[in-house]
Amino acid sequence: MGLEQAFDDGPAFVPYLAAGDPGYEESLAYVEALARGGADVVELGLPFSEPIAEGTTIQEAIVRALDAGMTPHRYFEFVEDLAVDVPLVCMTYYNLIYQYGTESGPRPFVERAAEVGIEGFVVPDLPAEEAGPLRAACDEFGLDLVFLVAPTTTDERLERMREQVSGYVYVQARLGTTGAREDVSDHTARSLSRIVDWDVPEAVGFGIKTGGHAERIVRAGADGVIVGSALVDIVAEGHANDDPTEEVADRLEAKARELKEGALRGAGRLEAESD
Amino acid sequence: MGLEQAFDDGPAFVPYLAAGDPGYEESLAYVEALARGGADVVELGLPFSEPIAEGTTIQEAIVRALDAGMTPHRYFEFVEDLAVDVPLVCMTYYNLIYQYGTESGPRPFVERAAEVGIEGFVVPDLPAEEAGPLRAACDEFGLDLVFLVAPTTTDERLERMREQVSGYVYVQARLGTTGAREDVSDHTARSLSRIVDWDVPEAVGFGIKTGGHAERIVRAGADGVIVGSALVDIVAEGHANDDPTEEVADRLEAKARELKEGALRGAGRLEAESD
Amino acid sequence: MGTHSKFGDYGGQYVPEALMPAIEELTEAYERYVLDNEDGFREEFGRRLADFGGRPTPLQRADQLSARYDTEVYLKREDLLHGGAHKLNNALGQVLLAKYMGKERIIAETGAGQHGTATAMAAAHLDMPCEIYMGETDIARQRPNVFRMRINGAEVTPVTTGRGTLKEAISETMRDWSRTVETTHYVIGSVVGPHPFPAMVRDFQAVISEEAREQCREKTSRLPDAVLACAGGGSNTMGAFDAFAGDEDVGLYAVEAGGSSLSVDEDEGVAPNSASLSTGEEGVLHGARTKVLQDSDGQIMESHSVSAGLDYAGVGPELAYLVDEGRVNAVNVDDAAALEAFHRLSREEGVIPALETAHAFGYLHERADNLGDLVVVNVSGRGDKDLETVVEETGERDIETAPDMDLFREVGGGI
Amino acid sequence: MGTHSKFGDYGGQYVPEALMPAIEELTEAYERYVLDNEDGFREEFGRRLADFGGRPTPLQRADQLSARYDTEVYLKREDLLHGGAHKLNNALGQVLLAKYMGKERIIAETGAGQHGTATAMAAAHLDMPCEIYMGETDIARQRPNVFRMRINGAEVTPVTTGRGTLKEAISETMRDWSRTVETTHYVIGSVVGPHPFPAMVRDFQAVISEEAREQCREKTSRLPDAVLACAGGGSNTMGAFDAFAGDEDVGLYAVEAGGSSLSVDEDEGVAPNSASLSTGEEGVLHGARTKVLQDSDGQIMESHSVSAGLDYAGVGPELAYLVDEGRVNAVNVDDAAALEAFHRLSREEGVIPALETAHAFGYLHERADNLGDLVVVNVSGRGDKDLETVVEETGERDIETAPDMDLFREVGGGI
Ligand SMILES: Cc1ncc(COP(=O)(O)O)c(C=O)c1O
Ligand SMILES: Cc1ncc(COP(=O)(O)O)c(C=O)c1O
Repeated sequence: MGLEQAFDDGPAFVPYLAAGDPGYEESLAYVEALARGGADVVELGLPFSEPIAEGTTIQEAIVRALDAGMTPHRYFEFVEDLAVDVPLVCMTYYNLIYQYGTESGPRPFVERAAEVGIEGFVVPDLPAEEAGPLRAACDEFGLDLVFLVAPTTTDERLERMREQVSGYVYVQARLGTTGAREDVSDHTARSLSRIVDWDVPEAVGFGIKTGGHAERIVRAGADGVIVGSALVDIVAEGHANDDPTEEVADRLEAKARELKEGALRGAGRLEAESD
Repeated sequence: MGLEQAFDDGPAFVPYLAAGDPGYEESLAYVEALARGGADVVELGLPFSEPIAEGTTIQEAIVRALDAGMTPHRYFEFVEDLAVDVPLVCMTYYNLIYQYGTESGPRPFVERAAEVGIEGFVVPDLPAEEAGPLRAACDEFGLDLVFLVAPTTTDERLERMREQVSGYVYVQARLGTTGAREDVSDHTARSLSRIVDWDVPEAVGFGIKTGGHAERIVRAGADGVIVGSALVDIVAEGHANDDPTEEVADRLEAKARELKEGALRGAGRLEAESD
Repeated sequence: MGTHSKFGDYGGQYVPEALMPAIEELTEAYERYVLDNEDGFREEFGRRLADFGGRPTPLQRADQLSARYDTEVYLKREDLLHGGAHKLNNALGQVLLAKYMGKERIIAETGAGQHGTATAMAAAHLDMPCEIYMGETDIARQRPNVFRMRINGAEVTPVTTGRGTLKEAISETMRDWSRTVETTHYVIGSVVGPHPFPAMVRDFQAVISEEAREQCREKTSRLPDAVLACAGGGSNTMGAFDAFAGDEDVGLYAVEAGGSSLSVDEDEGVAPNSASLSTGEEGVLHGARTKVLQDSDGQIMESHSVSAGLDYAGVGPELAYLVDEGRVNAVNVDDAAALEAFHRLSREEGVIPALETAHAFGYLHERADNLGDLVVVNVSGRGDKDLETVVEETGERDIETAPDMDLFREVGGGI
Repeated sequence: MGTHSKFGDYGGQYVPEALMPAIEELTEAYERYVLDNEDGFREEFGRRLADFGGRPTPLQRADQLSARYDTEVYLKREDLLHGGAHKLNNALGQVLLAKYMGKERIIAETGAGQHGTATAMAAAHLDMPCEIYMGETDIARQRPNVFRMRINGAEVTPVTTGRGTLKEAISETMRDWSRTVETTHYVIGSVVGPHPFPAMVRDFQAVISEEAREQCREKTSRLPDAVLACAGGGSNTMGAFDAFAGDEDVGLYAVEAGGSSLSVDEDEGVAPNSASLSTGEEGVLHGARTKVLQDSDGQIMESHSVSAGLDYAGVGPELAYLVDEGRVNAVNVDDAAALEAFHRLSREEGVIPALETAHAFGYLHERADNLGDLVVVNVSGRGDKDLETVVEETGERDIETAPDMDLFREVGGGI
C-alpha cells in the first residue's frame, strides 16, 4: 500500500478532479497539469449520477463528465491513458463499485482498479459500518481505503474508522459538503487533535482555495491538503468560456503550484508569505 | 272587475310582452300593434331581475328591458303612455310588488296600478298560500288576481286557488317554464276538465306558437289562449337585426291576427283551416 | 329538527305553481324520512356521512391562535370532509333522500362549483345520474371544479343567458325542475329557497354543531362562549349554530362578506359586499322571504366578495329570523381582512381555509377580546380551490400576513 | 414496531460521514420517543394525528366496485387526511420528533410537492421554521403545491442544478443537512433513505393498517383476503401492510407504476416506468441498499410515470425485502390502466383518487377475480392535485371510462 509514502516528503498536496470533465481529452490534460504543478496524490472522481455528498461545484462537474460519456469502463481506460506518475485515488460512490462486473459486490471493481494502477479509494457514502466487503477486497488487491472524519464524528465512530483506514485519513475541515470557501475554519486544529495518534497521514479538505489557506492548514498540523472545488472552478470557467485546453491546463498548473507552495510554507519548507 | 268580460265575446287572445323590451318607445309601439292585431287582454310584464319562472326567451326579453332602464315607476308611466283600450294585466314577481312605495306590503303597488288603469295581476312566484295580502289589496282597489294551474297541481291546491282567483285562470298546458313549442300537449284537455266548473274563464298558455295551435287549444275547451314567447321571438329578432320599429310592429300585428283567427276558428267562429 | 315553513315572517314557498307539487312531495318526504326516520333514513345517512364523508370531523385546538389571542380557540374541521367543505353534509343528505323518494335524477346549480362538486360526488356515490347547471362565465373561472364534477360523472351544462353566473344557473335549474319534477330532485346548496329546503338543509348540516358541542364538552368540560361561522347562504352557519341555539350563554356570530365596502351603488344595481343580514332588506328571493340585497325598487343587486361562495344576494330565512330575534349576531369583515386572516391561519396553524371561512377568522382577529375565553370557529372548507384568487388578490394588496409573492412572479405563468 | 437497521441485506446507512452523527442521534431519538414512548410522544402524536390530521380515516365499502367485481371492496380513505394524502402521518410524526429532539428547523425535499406540502403543514402546526428544496422545473410544474407550502409559511428554495427535479432537490437537502445537522431535522418523505428512516416512517404510517385491520373486523367480522396499495417509495404501502404482516392469509400487493413500458433504454439511462420492485436491481441509493432502477454500470436511471409521486428510481428497503421473502407481491400497471382506473373510481364511487392511488385500482380491475372475496385498497391520496395532468393525459389517449373532454376544450385555456 503506497499512498502513505506520498506524505513522506513533507506536506502533501492532494487535488481532486472529476474524470472526464468536461471531456475525456481535456480532462487527461488537466490531471497531467496538476501533476506538473506538484500534486503528490490525485483524487480522481468517477462520476455517479447521485452525488449526494458533493457541493454544487463538483456536482456540476459530474454532470458535465456524465454528459460527455464517462462510465466506469471509460474511467479505467482514462486511468490507463493518464501520463502521470503520482498515486491515484478513485473517489466515487458505492453503487458504482458494487455493480461493476458480473459478480455482485466490490471485488471486481477493486480488481480492475488495481490492474490499471489505482492505489486507493475514497467512497463518501460508505461509512465504516458498511465498509467490510470493500476493505476485504482492498486488502486482497493491496489497495488503500481512505475514510472521511467530520467535525461531528463521534469518538465511537472514530474508533471504527481507525480500525479500517489506510493510506491517509481525509479530515473534513468544517460541516457541509465540498465547496471552496474564503475562510479556513478553526475546526481544523480541533479535528486534527482528535486523531493525532493515528498511524496514517492526516489530509485536510473542504473549503481550501488559496495558497494561504493551505499554509494555515498545514501549520495547524495537517500532513496534507485536499483541494477540489477551487480546481473544478477553473475547469468550469474554462469550459464556459470555451478557452483552449492548454490555457486551462496552465491555469490549473499554476493553481496547483500556489497550493503546493502554500502547503510547503506551512511546514516551514518555503519562506512564509504575509497573508 | 273587468277582465272576465274580455272573454265574453268568444275565445280571447291574450298576448304577453315585457314592457320596455327592447326600449321604451319600441315597446309602446309593439303593445299597440298587438291591440290592433286583435288582443283581448294584454299581459304586460314588469321585468324583475330574477325571473325564475320564465323560459330563456322571456328571460332575455327581461334582461333587454332592464338594461334599457325599465323600473316599476317607468312601468306605470309606460302604462299611462300606452294608447290601447284593451284591458292590461301586470305580470311580475312578488318582490317588486312587495317593495313598492314607502309602506311595505303589496298595497301601494296595487293602488298605483289601479290609478294607471291596470286591471289585474299574474304573479308567477306567488302561490295561493302566500297570496292573502295581495288578494286583499286587489279587493280594495277592484283588481283581479289571476292564478296559474299546472298539470301537476293537486286537487287540494286547486281548491285554494279557486277561492282566490278572479279575472281568469291561467292554465299551464304542459310542464316546464314558458317557451314556444311546436306541439300542443294533450295535457290541455285534461287540465281544463279539472276546472270546468270554475266560474272564471280558462285561458291556456305555454307553448302556443301558431294559429293552428291556438285553434286546437280552443277546440279543446279553452276560453282563451295566452301567447308570450312566440311574440317575444319577433321582438328579439327585430332587435338583433336592427329592423325599423314599424316593421317589427307590423310583424307582431300579423302574428297577433294569425293567433286570434286561430282561436276564433277553434270556436267555430271562422272557417277551420287545414293544418 | 322541526318543520316550520316559516321563521317569523321569513321563509315560505314563493315558487311557480309547476313546482309546488314537487315542493309538497319533498316536504312530505322530509317529514317522513328525515324527521320521522322512516325506513332507517337517519341511520343510513349517518353511516354514509361517516364512511364516505369522513365524519366525525375533529374539533382541534388552535395552539398558535390561542396563544396570540389569549383565548382558547378551537377549530371545527369541516375542511376535512370529503370534497373539502361542509357542502357534502347537505348534498349527501338530499341525494339520499331523493333515492328514498324514488327519484331517478339529480340536478343542481352551482356558482363557484363547491356545491356542484359535492352534489356530483354524492350522486356518483349513490349511483344517481346528475346534471349541474353552471354559468359559462363561472365555468371559465372555476375549471378545476368543473373537471371534478365531470370526472365524477356529472353532466355540466353551461348556462349562456345573461352574465352566465350563479343567478342564471339557478333560473335554469328551476326551469329544468319545472319540466322534470316527477323524476328529478333539485339539490339546493344552502339553507335558502322555499320550504322545506331551509329547514332540511339545516338539519343535514346540524351534525356540525351536534359534534362540536359534544367534542367541546369532552375536551374542555364546558360549552364555548362563542361560535363563529361565515355566512353566505348560511348553511355552514346554521349547521354550526343549531345545537347551540338553546344554550343561551353561547354567543353565535354569523360573519358575512363585507366585500370592499358596505355601501351600495343603487344606479348600477351593485352591492360591493354580500352582507345581506347586515345591510339587506326584507324581500322575496328564490322562493323565500328573507333579507335580500336589493335596490329601492326591489330589484336584486349584484353582490360582490373576494370569496365566490359568499357572493349571494340573499341569506337563509331562519338566519335572518334569528338575527332579528337577537339570538345570532350578524357581523362582517371586508375582503382585505379576510385575506389577511386566510394567510394568518395558513401560516400559524398549517390549515389553509377557504376564503369563505377566512371571514370568520377575520372577525376573530378583530374581536378576540370580546368573544370570551373559549371560541369555536367553524372551518367550513379548505382553501385549495382559492389559490389562484389568493395569489391575485394578495398581489394587489399589501397583506402583512402574506408570504413574499416573488417566487410566483419569478416562476411566472398562472398557478 | 422494531428497530432494525437492515432488512435482510437491504437498508443500512450509506451516508456521508458528516451526516452520521445526525443519523445516530435520530436513531436514538427514534428508539426513545417512538419505540419506548418517552415523554408520552406516542400519545401526543396520536392526539395530533386525530385533531389536526383527521384520524381515524374511514374504511368505506365501495358499493359500485363491489357489485362490479362481485367481491367486497373496501376503501381505506387516506385521501381524507389533512393535506389530502397519507403523507401527513409521516410528516407530522417527524416534525414532532424533531421538536422532542430540540431541533429548531425543518428541511425537506419535494418532487411533486406532496411531501413538501405535508411537511410545511406539520411545521406550521408545530410552529417550526421550515425550508423545502424543490427543483426549479418541478416548481414550474407544481405551482399549486408551491403556493400551499409558501402560504403555510415555508421557504421554498428552487434548486437550479441539473434538470431541476427531485434528485437534485434531494442532493441539495442533504447538502443543507450536512451543514446544519446540529439544529436541523431532515424530514424524508417515504420509507427510503438510511436507517432509521425506513423503519421510522413505516411506524408513523402503520396507523393506516392498524386502523384498517380493526375497522375491517368490525365491519365484516373477518380480515381481508388482500390489501392493495400503490408503491413509489413505499410509505403508504408499508403503512397499509404493516399490521397485516403477521396475518399470513392476507395477501399484500404493492402496485408499482408500469409507466409506458417495463423495458428500459440503457443508452439514454431512462426507464419508462418506476417499477423498482419488479424490474430494478439491488443497489445503493440515497443512503440505503435496496432495489434500484439502474443501468448495468450502476448509474441511476431516470424513472417515468404519469403519476409524479410514484416517479422514483428506488423503493423502501423493507418492501424490497418483503418481496424477496415472498410476503409481498410486487405487481404493476401501466399509465393507461391507471388513468382508466382514476376515471372509474371517480365516476362510480364519487372518490377522485390521486394518480398514484389509481394504480392500485388499476390492479384491482385487472385481477379482481384472483384477489379473494374481501379486498382492502388503500386510497393514499386525493386527485385534486392531478386534474391538470389527467385532462392532458386523458386527451392524448382513448380512455373508455373518461368523460367527454369537449367541455374543457371548448372553454379553453389551462385548468
Ligand atoms: C367553504 C365554504 N364555506 C362557506 C360557503 C358559504 O355557504 P353557506 O353560507 O351556505 O355555508 C361556501 C359556499 O360555497 C363554501 O364553499
Ligand atoms: C397520494 C400519494 N400516494 C402515493 C405516493 C407514493 O409514495 P409512497 O410510495 O411513499 O406512499 C405519493 C407520493 O407523493 C402520493 O402523493
